[in-house]
Amino acid sequence: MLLVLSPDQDLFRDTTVRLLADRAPLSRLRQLQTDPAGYEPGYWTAGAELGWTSLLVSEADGGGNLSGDGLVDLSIVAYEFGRHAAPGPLVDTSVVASALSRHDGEALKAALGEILSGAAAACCMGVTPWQPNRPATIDIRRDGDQLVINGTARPVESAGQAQYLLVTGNAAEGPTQVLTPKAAPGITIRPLKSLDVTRRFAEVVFQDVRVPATAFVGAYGGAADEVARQAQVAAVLLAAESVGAMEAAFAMTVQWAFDRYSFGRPLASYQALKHRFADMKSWLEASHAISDAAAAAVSANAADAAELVSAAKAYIGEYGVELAQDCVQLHGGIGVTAEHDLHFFLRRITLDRTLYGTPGDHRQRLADMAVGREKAA
Amino acid sequence: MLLVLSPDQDLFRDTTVRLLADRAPLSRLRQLQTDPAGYEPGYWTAGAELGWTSLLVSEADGGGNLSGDGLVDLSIVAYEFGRHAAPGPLVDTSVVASALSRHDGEALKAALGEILSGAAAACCMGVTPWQPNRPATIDIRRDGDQLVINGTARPVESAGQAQYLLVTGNAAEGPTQVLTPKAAPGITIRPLKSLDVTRRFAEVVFQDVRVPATAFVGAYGGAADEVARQAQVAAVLLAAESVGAMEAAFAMTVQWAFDRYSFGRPLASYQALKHRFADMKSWLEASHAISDAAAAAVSANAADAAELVSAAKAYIGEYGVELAQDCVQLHGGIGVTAEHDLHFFLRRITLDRTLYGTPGDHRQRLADMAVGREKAA
Amino acid sequence: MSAEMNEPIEDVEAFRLRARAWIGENMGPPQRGDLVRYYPDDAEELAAVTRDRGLQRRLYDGGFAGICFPRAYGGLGLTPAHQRAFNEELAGREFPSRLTVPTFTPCAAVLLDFGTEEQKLRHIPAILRGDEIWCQLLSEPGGGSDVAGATTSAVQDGDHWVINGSKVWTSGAWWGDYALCLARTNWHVSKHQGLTVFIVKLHQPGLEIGRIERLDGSTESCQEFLTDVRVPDSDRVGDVNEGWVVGTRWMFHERVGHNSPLVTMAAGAFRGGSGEPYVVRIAREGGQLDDPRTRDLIGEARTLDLVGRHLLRRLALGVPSGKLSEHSPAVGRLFGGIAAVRQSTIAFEIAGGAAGTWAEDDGATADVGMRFLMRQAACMGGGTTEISRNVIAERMLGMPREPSMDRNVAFRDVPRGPRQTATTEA
Amino acid sequence: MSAEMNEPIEDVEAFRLRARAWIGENMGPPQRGDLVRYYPDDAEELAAVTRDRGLQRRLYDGGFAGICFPRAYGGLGLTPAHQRAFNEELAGREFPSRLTVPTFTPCAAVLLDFGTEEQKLRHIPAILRGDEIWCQLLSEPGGGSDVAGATTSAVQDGDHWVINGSKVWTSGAWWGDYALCLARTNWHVSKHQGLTVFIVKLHQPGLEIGRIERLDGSTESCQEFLTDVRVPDSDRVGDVNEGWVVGTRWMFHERVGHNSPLVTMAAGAFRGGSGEPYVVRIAREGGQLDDPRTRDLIGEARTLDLVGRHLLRRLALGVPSGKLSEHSPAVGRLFGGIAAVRQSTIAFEIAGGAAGTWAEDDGATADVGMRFLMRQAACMGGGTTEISRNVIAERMLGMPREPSMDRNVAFRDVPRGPRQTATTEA
Repeated sequence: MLLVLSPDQDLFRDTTVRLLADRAPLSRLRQLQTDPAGYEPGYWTAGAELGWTSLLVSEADGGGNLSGDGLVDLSIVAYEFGRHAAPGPLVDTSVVASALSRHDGEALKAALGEILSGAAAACCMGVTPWQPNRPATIDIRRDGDQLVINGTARPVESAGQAQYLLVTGNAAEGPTQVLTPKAAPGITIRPLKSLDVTRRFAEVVFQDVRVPATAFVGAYGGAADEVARQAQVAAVLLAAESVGAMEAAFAMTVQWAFDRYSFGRPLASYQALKHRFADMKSWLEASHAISDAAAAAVSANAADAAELVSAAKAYIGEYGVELAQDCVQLHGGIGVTAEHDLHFFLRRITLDRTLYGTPGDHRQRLADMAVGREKAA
Repeated sequence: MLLVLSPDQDLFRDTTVRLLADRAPLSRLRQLQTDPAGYEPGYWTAGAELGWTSLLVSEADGGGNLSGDGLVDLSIVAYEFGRHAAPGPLVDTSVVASALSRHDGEALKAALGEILSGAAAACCMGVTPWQPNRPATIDIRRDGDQLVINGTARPVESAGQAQYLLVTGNAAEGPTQVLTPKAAPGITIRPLKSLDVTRRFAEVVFQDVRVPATAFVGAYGGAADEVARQAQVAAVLLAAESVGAMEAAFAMTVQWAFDRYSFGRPLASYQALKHRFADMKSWLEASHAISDAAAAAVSANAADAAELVSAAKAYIGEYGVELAQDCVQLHGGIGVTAEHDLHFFLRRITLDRTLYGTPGDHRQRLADMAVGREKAA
Repeated sequence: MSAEMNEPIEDVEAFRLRARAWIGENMGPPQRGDLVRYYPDDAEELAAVTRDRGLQRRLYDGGFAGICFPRAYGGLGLTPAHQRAFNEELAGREFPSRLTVPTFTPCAAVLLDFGTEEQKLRHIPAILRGDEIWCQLLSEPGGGSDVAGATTSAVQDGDHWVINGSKVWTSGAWWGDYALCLARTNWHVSKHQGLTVFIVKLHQPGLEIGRIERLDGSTESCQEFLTDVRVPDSDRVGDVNEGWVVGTRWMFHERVGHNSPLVTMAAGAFRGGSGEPYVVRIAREGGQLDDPRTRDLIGEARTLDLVGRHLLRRLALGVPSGKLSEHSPAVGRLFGGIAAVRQSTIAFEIAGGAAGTWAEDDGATADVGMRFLMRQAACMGGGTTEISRNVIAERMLGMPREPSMDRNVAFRDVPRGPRQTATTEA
Repeated sequence: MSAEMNEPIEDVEAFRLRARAWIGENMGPPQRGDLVRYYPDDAEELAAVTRDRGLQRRLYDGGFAGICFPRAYGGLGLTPAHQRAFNEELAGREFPSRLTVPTFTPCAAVLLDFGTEEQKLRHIPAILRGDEIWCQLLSEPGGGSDVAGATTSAVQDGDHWVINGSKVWTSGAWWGDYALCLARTNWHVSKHQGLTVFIVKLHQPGLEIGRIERLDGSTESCQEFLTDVRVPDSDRVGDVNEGWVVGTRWMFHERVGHNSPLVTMAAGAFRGGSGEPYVVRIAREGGQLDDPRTRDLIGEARTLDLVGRHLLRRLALGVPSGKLSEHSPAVGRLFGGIAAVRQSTIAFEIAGGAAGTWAEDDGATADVGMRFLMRQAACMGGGTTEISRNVIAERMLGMPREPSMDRNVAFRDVPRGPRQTATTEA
């Protein structure tokens, strides 16, 4: 996380932490493991009141940020979500809200209002340009004044809880995005199992779903840049979230090493373990650094944003998981039980690694960029 | 190395060790670093007298082995070559001698006699079916009673010292092998630099080199199986050699850890280092195991020989290098100097990894075999 | 075994042929869950345990149980080579997978090493018939790798002992019959001096068994609370306060684990559950079979499989013959743990974006993520990889032992935590 | 620096523009060997050193030397942000790469921290002009990571000190001018209590400099033998027997290394010599650019590059501001060493079969194997990665220090080896 927060950011972080500790402590999340939403009513609207949903939305649309860099501000929330293994559709709702804020249209703005207030959640699907082996299989075609959607998207976070779906599909003219109410006829939601117990995922099937042309987000066939931008935003938030979860797992394990005695000595006194903690600390600091750099670059639309996002997802995906698993190992048997809290963070980090491009996917992208630059040079 | 040696093997090993210690100690090898051969006259013939060149050759041809498994016997020599960073064309001469022993022809048998006695060294080129990205570029075509060879092979071990070259080339009908005296007109040898200082490599260029049909080793266009077999033999010997070098590097570093004091304590008392030694020990024992298994399987023409050879080259290539480099690290600054002996073994292991298929090449082969079996099942 | 030395031993290859024929007729294919040991409900798990007992009985009735056990206790008195041949013939078949570890080793192995004649006669034949499943009451909450630091206490009361304390990580205690239990019988001497081992019946008053839920939802592992559990002195294994003599062999047998010649199992069955066929299957399901990166990972998984197999063979040959240190099984344990972790990671990597979420009907990919979450279990059970590294460095390479604060100190005075004061017996 | 605080400081962006213009006119492209620091013969190496002195002089004459050095000693008295801006503008250009470390840091940094006013006035301006190249007489043969265990002795003789002993791993001592030398001045107190630091002229009677040949054939690194080398007391840095106070800062400055605000260098110049363009070049030469495995490796190398760069920025921001522990540079040092090793390995892996042997005209692939052989050097120089891990665990995370046998013991009685008896001063 950022080394230096402005007073506004500091306050915002504090209130976020208080809300999470109050409404979504791990003890509560345990009870909600089989709950369809994973959080209790009112939690999400309370977060929306704090500003979770507003940071990527322009003031004209009722949003607003703290520092001028809304995504940087939001990455603070994402970090705390990771540190608390918090539930709720933060990533998807943020992506959809920012997309709607960038486009005109009465229907879109009405939906945006609902999302901002927390009354409605939203999710986006098919925004995975980094998973070449799993291409989106949603088709969108025109039929007179209407658009017809067919296909399947998976995994879609919080689809069960969302009222709006931002659908990315292939039209004959190119990538196209439309916003549809989830209640539209022809939409089927099938819950999926997932590694995480605090988040919810589903498969969404569209069968001749018809929406009016006002549902367009951006131009027909011209959503490629918008989709790329959305994917960057989502990846930045996932990265920040993973760093938060890494921090929590690491802190918990350092404490464990001081408290646990073996052969009459604290674990923290064994050099072989000390050196592993040192390695983990270096991964953790490096993850903070690249996560913050990616957030700042995407927020500023910097030239190296794409590279930094891929480096963040590649590095944090790889080392986040190794850190979490080494924390498990250092805990011993208790580390693989459901009883201990560690697994909440292990799950979060592991699942985040699989979303919006695996480390392998992002390394291919980094190579593409490196080779491209080389050729140009 | 083998856990249990027969009395014959034990004696043979002892005499080999004595010869190496006597004729090629590291102090001598240092002096011979810039020598064109890397060993002194008489060394190789003395080894041949011991039997280094005979083990893969039938008794009818003047060879003979100790245990019935000539390649297993020879792997003992290769292991000791690694443990002593010994010079000399062991791998290539063995491969060529065994190939000549398996084929008839007066010219071939005459050359075999010279090789057996150590009077001539031999090398083989183009036997790299495991390096798909570096296909052999030697062409062999018929021209009446003669064969015409064109192309380049690289790297070829001991080409500068050899009197005979076993050439693998592509003929219109398929892979073909011929034995040619190195003195044949049209052959150019260009020495290469290498990571090792005790072995010699060259690039060999053939320009319209003409040899009589009696030079054939096997059938025109029908050498594929023979080539595969030769590559397995070479890989087995390189693996055994690397294990010997690993053993030497490891033993030297364990001793160092006992002798070197830091902060008033021997390095061997630091748990972080102890655990690294334990990891290295596990790599070393695993390398012994797979090296021996591969030697036995190839010697017996077992069904899993190809898999075991690739597993040995993949594993030992990867972990041998990691072990050697960790030995360097544990030595500290002295480990990267030419003054200390460690580098002889680091060089040997590192170069062996690049010969007859890198770990990556062999992993592809293992996958091919695993997928093939799966499909067949 | 001296009585048996007078009789000629059946030739290994003849034995193999006989085994092949018998196995062909008697042992079917393995069933789902045999190796993963995860069942969605208890009834199904109990049924699997009952089936395993039946399979063991089938081996016994067929004359193939306890191949390396002495004939005096119902075994065949044959050699490790016979056991290996039998296991090879059993490859790809069902076998009583829940009885291998810990019933046959370390439990039966410890009984053979230290049990009284009466104890052996009472339990070994019953184990070979599938009548008794054994567990290890060894680890304790907060005890970690330091098993000799047991604080479960046993106090003598006439010709009985009264045991109080808690044990944990006991696989299958809820469906097991007996256990070896390591308890402290003297707190006034140093750690290794005051231990004693007992045979404890698992289902009896005062012994409460709780289930531990793991990350993957399985609840095979248990925690036990012992309250005034009375054990007759005739169920003591080894001498009073000499429990660490027993414990050392116990740990040794545990490290040897499935590679023990006492264990009947299909060759290759436990070899990296996520080994070759599994990773290939995941690659195929994900349409990744032709990706060179995936092939690289498959090749790596396969390398670890093959190397691990031959490493175990080397150890199996070298330890009994004295060519390798008796502590060498720690090398196999370390390699196996690290290899299994890597193989789980490879499977997870190949599955890529599909590993995080799944539908029940997803095939092999459905459990790849959960296996990955659980991957470190391979570096914990049977002694952690950290302990293996200590053993290799200190016992095999002779490096200085770690300083410990619990040697030459009365156990009651050993530091057990920053805030805790020393615990004493009740 | 209080005098300077009265003047307004030039805006960073204005400074950057001025620097850009000046660099564009004055600093050419880097030359072969500038970063690898390997020359086939000494004459060529000396010429490169002379060129570096000239480059430093050019910076000085241009008004850009010593950006963060106090103006009193010839520097500009500006901020780390100015230095960073200058380094960024210098990206891709030549710079005096042999003067960065150890001349500017740790040597000049230590002089600024502990030198007398007279020492600073004598040496800092000379360093900024390129007239003095400094070395570190720090490590000793057999001393390893324990630099405070120095056995080079200094004995007072009137207003001089007489130094005897041997130092090793001194980069460029044969062409350097001065050195900081850590010596033992009291053997009867514990290790850290009896050290003193001196300024030593490198080329003088009694100071013999030998060259050490490394694996890659380079001989830049030296070993020195000091025999009755006389140093005036005015060349002592810090108090007598307080050398470890100096030494601690010395180590700190060394760990910060090229990331010090005292160092002028082209941004990115030392960032993993085998980083992105290099691995891409090797892949192209080998015809591997389209292989997904190769791309995976290129992506990994690139990831480490980018992450490493931003980690250093984080540390550069966090340490001075107090948000991160003052020991945090150890994190950067550890990451950098591990990343460099991995990047060397990646390059080696991509080169595949071509990495073992080469012809001189092979292009980038020609030295990939040799770089791989030398890869661990990145985890040794400037304090080993092992020491970094100790620092992180003990100083940053507060874990218990390693027991050491040399605390609270007179240094002469510290064990130094299994066979050695304690060494004492001559």
